[in-house]
Amino acid sequence: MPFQLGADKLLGLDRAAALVPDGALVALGGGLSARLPMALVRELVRQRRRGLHVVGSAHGIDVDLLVAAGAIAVCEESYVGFEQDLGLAPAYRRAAEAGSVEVRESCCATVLAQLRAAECGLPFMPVRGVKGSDIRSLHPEYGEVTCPFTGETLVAVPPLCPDVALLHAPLGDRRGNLHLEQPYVLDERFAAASRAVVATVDELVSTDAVVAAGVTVPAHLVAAVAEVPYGAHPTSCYPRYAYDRPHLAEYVRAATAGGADLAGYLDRYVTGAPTEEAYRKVVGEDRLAALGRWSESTAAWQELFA
Amino acid sequence: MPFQLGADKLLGLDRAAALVPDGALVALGGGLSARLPMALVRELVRQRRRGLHVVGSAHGIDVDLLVAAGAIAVCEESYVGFEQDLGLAPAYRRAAEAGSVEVRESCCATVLAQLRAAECGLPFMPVRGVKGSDIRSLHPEYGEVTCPFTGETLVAVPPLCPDVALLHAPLGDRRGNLHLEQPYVLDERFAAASRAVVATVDELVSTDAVVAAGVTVPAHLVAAVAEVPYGAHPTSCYPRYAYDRPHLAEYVRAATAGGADLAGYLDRYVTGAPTEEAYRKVVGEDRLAALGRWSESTAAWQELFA
Amino acid sequence: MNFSLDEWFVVALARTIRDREVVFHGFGSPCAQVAMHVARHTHARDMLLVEGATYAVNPDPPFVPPTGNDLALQQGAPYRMRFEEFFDAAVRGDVDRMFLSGGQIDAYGNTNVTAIGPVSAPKVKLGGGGGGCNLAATIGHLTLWTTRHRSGRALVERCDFVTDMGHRTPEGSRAELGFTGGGPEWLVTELGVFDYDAGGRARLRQLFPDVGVEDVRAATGFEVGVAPDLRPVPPPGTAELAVLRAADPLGVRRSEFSARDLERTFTHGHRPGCGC
Amino acid sequence: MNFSLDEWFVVALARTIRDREVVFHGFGSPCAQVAMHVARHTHARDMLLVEGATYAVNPDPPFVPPTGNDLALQQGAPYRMRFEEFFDAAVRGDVDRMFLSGGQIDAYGNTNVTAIGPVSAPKVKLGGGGGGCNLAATIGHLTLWTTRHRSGRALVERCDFVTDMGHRTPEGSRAELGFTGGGPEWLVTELGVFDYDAGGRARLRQLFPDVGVEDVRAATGFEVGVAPDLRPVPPPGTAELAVLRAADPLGVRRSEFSARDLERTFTHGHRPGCGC
Repeated sequence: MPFQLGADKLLGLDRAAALVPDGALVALGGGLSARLPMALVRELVRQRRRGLHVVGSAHGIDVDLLVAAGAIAVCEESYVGFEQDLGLAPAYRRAAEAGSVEVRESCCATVLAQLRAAECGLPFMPVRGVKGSDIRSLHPEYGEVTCPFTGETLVAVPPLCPDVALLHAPLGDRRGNLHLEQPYVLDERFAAASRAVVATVDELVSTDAVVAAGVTVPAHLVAAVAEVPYGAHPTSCYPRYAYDRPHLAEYVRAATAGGADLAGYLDRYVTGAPTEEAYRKVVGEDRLAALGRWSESTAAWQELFA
Repeated sequence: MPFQLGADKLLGLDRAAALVPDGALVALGGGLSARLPMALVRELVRQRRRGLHVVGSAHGIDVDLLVAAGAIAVCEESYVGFEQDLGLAPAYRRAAEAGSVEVRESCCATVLAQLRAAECGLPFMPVRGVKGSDIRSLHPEYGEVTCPFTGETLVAVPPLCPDVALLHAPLGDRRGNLHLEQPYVLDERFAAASRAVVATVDELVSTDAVVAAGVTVPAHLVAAVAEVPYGAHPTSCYPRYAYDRPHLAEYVRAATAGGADLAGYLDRYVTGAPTEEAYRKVVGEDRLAALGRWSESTAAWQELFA
Repeated sequence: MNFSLDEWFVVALARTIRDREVVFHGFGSPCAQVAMHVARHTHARDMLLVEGATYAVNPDPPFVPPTGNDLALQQGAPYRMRFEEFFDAAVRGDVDRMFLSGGQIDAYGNTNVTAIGPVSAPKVKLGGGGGGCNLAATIGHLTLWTTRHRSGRALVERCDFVTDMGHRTPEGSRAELGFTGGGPEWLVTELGVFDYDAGGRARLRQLFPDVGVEDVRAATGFEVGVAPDLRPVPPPGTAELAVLRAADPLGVRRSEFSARDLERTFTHGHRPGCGC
Repeated sequence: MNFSLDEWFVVALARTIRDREVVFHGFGSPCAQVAMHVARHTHARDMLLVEGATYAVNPDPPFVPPTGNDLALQQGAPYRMRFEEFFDAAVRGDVDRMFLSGGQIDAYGNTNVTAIGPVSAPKVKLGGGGGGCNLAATIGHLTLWTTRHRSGRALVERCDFVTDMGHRTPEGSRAELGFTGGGPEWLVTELGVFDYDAGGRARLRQLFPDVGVEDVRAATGFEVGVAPDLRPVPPPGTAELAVLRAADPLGVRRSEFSARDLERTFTHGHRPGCGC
């Protein structure tokens, strides 16, 4: 919102990322290690963005990398980490423990209620839970409301209108129509509640091709779209590619060690790779192609994760 | 809600309709003259159902026929009629003017807010509009709530949990998975907010076939499903058949005349046609087949409506 | 060039749409429906057209059918909104214009589509308001219309029942009720075109050439203010008429007019200020 | 028949599921994830299984991958819920059971997945609670688990931070807060199985055979109540082990256990009360 009626929203990744100002309230699409807007994240790091306030559900390398690069001031995700497999998010954890990032940890269901308030043009939304949880102590902005029918007191949350939502999709057209595969996580809600959607797509196709695949996020909700093959790497973007577990492990090792190791990762894959073309070269086209072979057989799929 | 975990929910139309008790709060799926649950409506008339409280968005012959048969006590639709083309709903209008049906006319957006309250387990939902409209005078159950953040006073509406939602779909399986074509209107919301969903499908197919077409309403929200070809006739159920405008015109003429004409329609098409097989015979298989020819050409499609 | 009143009327409706607006019509509104397609293919090519009962975005229907919820109205649409998706967008203020009619329309643009006479025992029970009682509060601008002005029953001093709020009701003004939408901007009838003055009352701005101010006064239940620059309704352009006739081969728009008004035809040549 | 502790542990989790329940697990929970598939293919064939981060309904994954949001976990699912569709169902009370773990779990089943030490300056910043702080309020029953009981840091008298409410917090009991969900029903650890007494405190019900009550007391930060009918954990059945091994060929469940516990293996023959 408001609707974007332009017929051509195709931009280069640099100009697309430039639509995210320092200090912006940024919604990150995707979830865990799937469909995270990594090309935009890397470009924001290259452009030395600062003071971002990120919101979302359960995230991983997107938030951790932004924290590692010093781009985030406030983190309002419901989870940041690498699950049981690769463990805690090293840079996020370090920054939270050092107090260099403000942690306003939230809850998926609360974020959903806040996005719906924004989507419905309501000044607040009641929520059932939250009471009894210390999460509430991290959110002085929450209030209370009494039900006019039952007299019950519920936690009330304010609308959440991100300045920008960063989404990645396997397919899209230059008008901004995006096709996603499930789970959409919060991407549809972010698109409707945010002031602007900036998207990357693995492949730019005709409007007819997006319509044939199914339009998940319509053009009128999208402000800008950039074509970036493997734009979600090292996270997955099915049906095109599975996530790159060894790469995530490499990142977690570097970020855990910090210092020169982390600087080395950033230099090798982000700041020292001035474009996504360069990034793909460093990662290796063969490796990227291999991530697409999940569909060949269950054995091939399992091997990628072993 | 609650979820229905049975593996076989296939019933005959008579037993499916029997799940709607006298006096039930009934949500009607579809909208205007599209995908209305007409086979269930006719069966409810055959079973002499009484005292129903119907809720929905914009409806037509479904509500008018139930009113004509004396099945409805309270009508809470946002619109009942035949649009500019065939005009006011004759039986509904007559009953409303005579006071034999209680009119609690509502608004699509308010009904949506009430269904969402039910869907989210909330005891109320704030709404933006309604103030300034006399619609509010028809709803003493509405309240007010003050926003804890802005101090603004908003109308508050209670949750709407229909006892039964009656839906018609072109395709479904015996577990209750339903495929619908857009517009879904409120069918998805009804399915989640109602205590039970009773559905008819034009064709019963395998689960794989519904999955291939796309599951719109999942089995766990559906209590019963009956297979009734042309179960939405005389309204449309694309891609299978367009609406039967001449039949609607015939109904509107009979219902406007009332008395013997209306009784004649009911006898010919409903009470005198003890089953839907009989109904289809009276309507004529040729006529029904013709409604499927909309897709042959634009000319053929227009002819159906001329 | 020859054209009929119903065609001119639809073009007058179309011209209330500005380019790059997000525009919606309610169901049972063939004139508004056709007008939106006329606008989108003439002066408002970048508008976002939301088909009333299908929520299809920018469709190119092969024809306008007699019912508003038909697949024909979704043909060629790159996207179909969900019901809740449209209502949420409208309620949060992302829809710029809605076309709205009524059995009664009062001086402040309040509309009644619920009941003539007391709602508890109506003289006539009308169809109902659909989503209007919320949409009218938040959508940017409203274009009102009626094709029954001449009847004397359509434009009234006060509606028997206010289904959708205009600029002011006994409860107060839009501002006092905290509504974000601008309310009625235009009222198009088969006699002429009204806008709204600073006080929110309808004001006659344009007349069809076969109608006089006295005809309007005689047919109107409220006192008719007249704009100092009262002018004839600008005639339709050839492009507008061509799009209109192609969009509505079944002539569903004509179902809104009385037999008498359907007989009104006009001719004009190329004069200054002619749109064709 | 031979089996390892991680296998027995997962079977113990699976047995907390009743047939015809609607069951959900959070992400980063391989043991719970595998347990749900074991239950659905043995004693709870009519349960509705909602895959944690994909919201897929009753999938049959070819394998359980190391990440919770992967297409493998949607294979064979007739339906995938939307994010909001699942959360709405859970918040309105249509989900019967959720598996929940925590870096800290206290006597009342409150869990902490947010921070060890003061949240303003944590000693350890944990990952976060996902949707738990609302889900824990309304889902019918919670099965809690930890594989780090022995560490002495997992089961504590009081959580440094309560992310997800158990039976009682300083704010009050579930009833006092108006929560509709029943709260923690079981707590499964690598040492044994707890239920909850009338006061909402954890109570030891079952022990793994290589563990004694004193081991449990030594590892537990709160006073351990012991059920009068304390018994060994019933051994896994052959069917359960077969399903488990087929469902988790990559052994992702093992990532939750310490090296020491991964070495714990068991053998048993056919004795009364044996499930195999």
